[in-house]
Amino acid sequence: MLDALAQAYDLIAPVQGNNISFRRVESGSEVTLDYINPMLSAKSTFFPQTETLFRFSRDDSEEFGIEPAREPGRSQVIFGIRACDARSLRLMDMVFDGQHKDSYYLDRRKNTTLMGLACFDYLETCFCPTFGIDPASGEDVDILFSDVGDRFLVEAFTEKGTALLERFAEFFAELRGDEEQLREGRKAGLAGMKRLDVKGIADKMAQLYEGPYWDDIGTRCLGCGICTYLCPTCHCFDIADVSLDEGGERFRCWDSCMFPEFTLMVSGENPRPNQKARVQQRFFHKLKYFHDRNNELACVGCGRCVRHCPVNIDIAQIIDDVSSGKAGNE
Amino acid sequence: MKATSAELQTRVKDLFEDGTISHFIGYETGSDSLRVAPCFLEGSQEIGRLVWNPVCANNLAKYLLDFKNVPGRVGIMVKGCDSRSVVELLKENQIDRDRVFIVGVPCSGIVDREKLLQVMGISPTQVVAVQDEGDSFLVTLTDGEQRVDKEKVLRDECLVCRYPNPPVYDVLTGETVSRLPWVGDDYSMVKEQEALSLEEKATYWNRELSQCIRCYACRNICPVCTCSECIFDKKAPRWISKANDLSENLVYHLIRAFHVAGRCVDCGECERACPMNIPLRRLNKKVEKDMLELFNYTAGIDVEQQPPLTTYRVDDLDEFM
Amino acid sequence: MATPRIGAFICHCGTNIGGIVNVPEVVEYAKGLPYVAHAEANLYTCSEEGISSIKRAIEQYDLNRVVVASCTPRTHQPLFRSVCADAGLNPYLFEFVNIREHCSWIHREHHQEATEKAKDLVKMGVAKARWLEAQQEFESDIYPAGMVIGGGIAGMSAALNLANQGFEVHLVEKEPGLGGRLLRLNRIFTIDKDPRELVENIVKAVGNHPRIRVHMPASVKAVSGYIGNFDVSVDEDGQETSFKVGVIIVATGAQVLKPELYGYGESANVLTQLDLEEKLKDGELGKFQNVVMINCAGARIPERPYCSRVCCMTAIKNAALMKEINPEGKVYLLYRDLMTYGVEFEQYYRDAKEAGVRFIRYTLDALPRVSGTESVEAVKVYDELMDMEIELPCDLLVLATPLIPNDDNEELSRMLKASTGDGGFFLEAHVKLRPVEFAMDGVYVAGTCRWPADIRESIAQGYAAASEAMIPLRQGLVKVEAITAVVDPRICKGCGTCTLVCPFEAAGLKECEIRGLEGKIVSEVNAALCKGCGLCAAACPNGAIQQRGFTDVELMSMVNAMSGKR
Amino acid sequence: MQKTKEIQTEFKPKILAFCCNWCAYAGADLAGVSRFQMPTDVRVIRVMCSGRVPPELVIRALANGLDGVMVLGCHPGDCHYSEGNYLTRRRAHILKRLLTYIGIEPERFQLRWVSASEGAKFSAVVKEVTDQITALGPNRWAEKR
Repeated sequence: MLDALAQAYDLIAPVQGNNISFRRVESGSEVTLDYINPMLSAKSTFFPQTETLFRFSRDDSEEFGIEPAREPGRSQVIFGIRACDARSLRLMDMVFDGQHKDSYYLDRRKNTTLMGLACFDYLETCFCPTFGIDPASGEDVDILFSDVGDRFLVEAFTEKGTALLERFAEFFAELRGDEEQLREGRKAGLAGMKRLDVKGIADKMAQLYEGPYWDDIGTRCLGCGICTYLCPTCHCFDIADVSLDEGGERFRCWDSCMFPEFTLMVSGENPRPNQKARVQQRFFHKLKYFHDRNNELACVGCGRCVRHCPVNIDIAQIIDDVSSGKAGNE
Repeated sequence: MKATSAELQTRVKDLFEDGTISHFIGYETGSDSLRVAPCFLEGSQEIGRLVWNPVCANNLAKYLLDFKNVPGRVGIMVKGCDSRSVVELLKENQIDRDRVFIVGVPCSGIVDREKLLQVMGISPTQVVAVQDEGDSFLVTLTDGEQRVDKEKVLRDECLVCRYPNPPVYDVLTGETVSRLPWVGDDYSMVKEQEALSLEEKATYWNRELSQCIRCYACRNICPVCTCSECIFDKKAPRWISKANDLSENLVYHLIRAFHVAGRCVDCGECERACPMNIPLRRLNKKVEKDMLELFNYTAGIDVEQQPPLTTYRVDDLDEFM
Repeated sequence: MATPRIGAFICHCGTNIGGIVNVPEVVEYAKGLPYVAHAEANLYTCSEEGISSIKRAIEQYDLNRVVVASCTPRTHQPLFRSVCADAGLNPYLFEFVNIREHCSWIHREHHQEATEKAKDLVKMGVAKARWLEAQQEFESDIYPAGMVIGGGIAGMSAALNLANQGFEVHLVEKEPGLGGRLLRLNRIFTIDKDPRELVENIVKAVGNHPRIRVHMPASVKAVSGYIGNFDVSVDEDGQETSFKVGVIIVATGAQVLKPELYGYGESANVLTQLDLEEKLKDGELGKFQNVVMINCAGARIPERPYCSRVCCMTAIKNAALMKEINPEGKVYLLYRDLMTYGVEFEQYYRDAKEAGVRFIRYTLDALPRVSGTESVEAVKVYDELMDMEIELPCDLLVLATPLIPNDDNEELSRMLKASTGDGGFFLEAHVKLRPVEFAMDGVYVAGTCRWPADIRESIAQGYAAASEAMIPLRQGLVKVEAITAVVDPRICKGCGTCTLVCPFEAAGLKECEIRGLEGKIVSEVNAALCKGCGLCAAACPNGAIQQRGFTDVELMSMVNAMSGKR
Repeated sequence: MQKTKEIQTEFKPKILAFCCNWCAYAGADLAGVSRFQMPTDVRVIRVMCSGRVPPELVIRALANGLDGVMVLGCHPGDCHYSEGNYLTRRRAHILKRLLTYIGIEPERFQLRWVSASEGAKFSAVVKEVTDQITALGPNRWAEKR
């Protein structure tokens, strides 16, 4: 089926490289299913790390000719996306589909069908239930595949999904009826998954703006971009030009609030002068500012930042400290 | 007898109490038993947080820069490799020897988290503790104990570590370690790379470096990357485009490798930090090897030794006619 | 920084450039380049007309950068810089592009390609010019005194010359007396005079000179500072004295090689030419029936490849003398090649032949061989002309051995940052253009410490060095081209790399005094010591130290321009 | 395909040469004065000493797509600043090996000694290096985007 998909669409699926991450594949054979969650989220499918916005040309009279650099929106399918990453897209929509419409992101979003893969197992760093995500559910996808042992239970949740299933009907067999309970059975594997208390955390954060809690974290943080670049909900970008004699292009690329230059001004002034200020900003954005604006927390509990932070800064731990009030008492 | 957390705690407690140090940089248990987090103490009250065990991977040396201006002396615990990066920091006047108090811990190898989980086929949550038992680790699990050969689960750089004992320290906790039994040819990896054809080399690095997401973790965690403003962050001149493509990634990694040339002590932190598992040591070790072969220089041994690229010999090799 | 308004002046240089490069095309191209406010062609940009045209354009188009594309900065940069200055533009806002030596002259058959290359070069020059900054030249006073190291003939000549021009001179001689090696000689060649006549007058003149202070026996212990302001301390007969000078002349001389050849040092009848002269001078030498002299003993061989220049004449002089002492005796002079350049030298050689000295040529692949029990009794040599080995009876063997550098040259070289060349002789800044100066400003060289020289040359070099040294002393003030290094203390991390690579100890770590950075340890450059090589700028890990006129931005903008990036 | 074909037929490399003011640049001037004819593919940037050229800039130049970078300095022992070219030589050893190690043809970066009196050698070096790099073809680094 994946082969057929790869024919009809741009198929993006988990591939084993140095680590497992979502990539464009030509055939099903490239795809691996041996993962709990890929290293890189599917975010870059919609919001590439580097994306040309438009190209410009220059003739001797220094006149600019501008041409948009939008590749024809061929429809694509993401296979194997997990519930957390799927949810993260909903959060990203709030940014790119807010009062400013980002056509680059939205076109891809429109042209993409999400084929989810239900989780029946989890990593020690997973805590998506914290945000009301059911890892085995298809809430935020068009189609959900659930591995119920000897077969997949495949469900469509949107018209897009239904349409696609119909188009590839040949690959699917009738239900035998026991799939539901098989799935329920497998869900047992999810028992004991971390579920943190985030009730009213935004307000609790507000109390923590000042205070020593962030000091150690700030010192510990190296200011690298791992957390932000791996985070499926981080969406900051920078815009720059490539200028050549004959013309050039304007591109945007991921940026990170962990980097000093992120807020560096031409004057040399930097409103977030130290790593503490930057680290604090990141958690306030996720657990307060984003919530203030969108009434959602900008985290889906995928645990990537926890797993890969080289100095073990652990957002789950922080949420816990904040909720339990531990953070305040320091 | 290997140093234990308990020993370390008493030692550091004394240092606080006899007023030797005002701060201490060490490790505390992290999110699970296979992780530690850097921990900063300002007194002996929370001494209990300190741990020393075979998962203490982080090179803490760089944190000394954050404590440059605190009143009093800063204590820090260093393994062999960490201590070597302290030597480099001293060489470049980044820290003041009299303002730091170095607690050396001889180290006979650090656990590679992923290797251990792989080899034992377990999840981190099952691990209670890891103990150093000479050539093997004793892993205490929620359901019993298991022994595992170090050679199978050590971090790569530990497998070729020639400096298990800190070259500089004020006190040593635990007995010095004699030559590590498993240490083989430091440069086998490099030689194998050198043996490839130019085409193969290009293919190899293009594949690896095209995966770089330029999170700069390798730079930021590097104990010898001490520039207050890195050239990659400069606006004028722009040494590197913010656009992430193979071409720019090559520039980044080449310049990075060159900047740590003769300074890298192979603590392996860059590789540990890299989320994309790019074999950065393969680059660093190449430069290290050339420095040794061309200029007979090894970094991080002797504070008095002049960095190889700041000096010369009239009779240096000359292949440029 | 005001928005750059660059003027580009493309020179035809008659047909030198215009005959190959399509200059009008280059001008048109230049007009399209970023920040170029004006571009024009000149028949000769360096002519009166071209120069006034530049001045006019600066005025008319309100230019704040000037790029001239013509010949080489090595000859014309000073001119165009002063043109800018005259027009009220800081001379360092000028950039030179070489489209003659580096383009039209070397691509005569390829007009189109040469034109394209000229465009590239102009584009690169313009790209750099956009970043140029106004610079102030560093000026420092000159302390009106000099030190001469070495009281030999060269040193004394230099000292007298300086003193007679009215400057205080400290003359440092390591022996207890002045005069140097000259006093050990018997006679001076070609004029056949006793050197003492010559030397004693000079020594007297030096000794009695009110402005010359002689330190001896003394040796220089330490030198710090830079041109115009050297602080010197010398150990004078066990005590330390220190003084200040503005210039330093090195005239420490050389020594004669004592070879381990032809039984020298083993048999009593083997001498060097210098030994011979001393014996002759002291009249300790009897008559000899058979004297053999061997030239190039230990010279012009792989480990000592140079010609010592004075030995041939010395040998001829002494050969003739031996013949004179004992006309019946035989004198053989074995040589490889004879250095008897010039009129009177050649005549001197002929006279010796007339007098009956036998000259026999030998070659490096068939060196003479000595034989004998206690002393050397015979010398075997292969005679090219007779194509056979002949044996010469010998009761005195004299070796002409080369002058070799003094053992303390290296130490002195470190102290003065004055380079030494192959074999340890001192090395001047430029073999032709600056023959008696070191690259290190304010330090000069004369006499045999530089290279084997005879008395006449040594005296001439002494005078030359003195008059070179006089230039800054007279000006009373020295200017340093503003291409020196400068540190940005904001981003300097005080790692000291620059201090390690600087050959002139111009960079040093200091506590910063700038507001906001007080107490931060950063590098600081002493512009007077900085020679503007830029080593520090290349070695600095994060560009905290930059070389004026060759900054990272300027160099990279040229590289980018060449790559078609803007 | 079309592209590569046209490259094979009419590839003219772009080669950058950093020349030290005292030796190599003077040597280049002399070559000009002596009218030694040479390929047109080299562009010279004047620096005061070969030791001023940061390896970073060589890397940048190659990444920009220049087909070759030369650093030309005084012969060892002749440095106007007495030590500069010795430091350059050490850096060059490391850089050249590093570039080769990641698969970049070593010929693309060259350090050569040219004295002020070696106009003939300058043109010989220009010819030689131009030939070598023309033979290599275009610098593929530029295409890695």
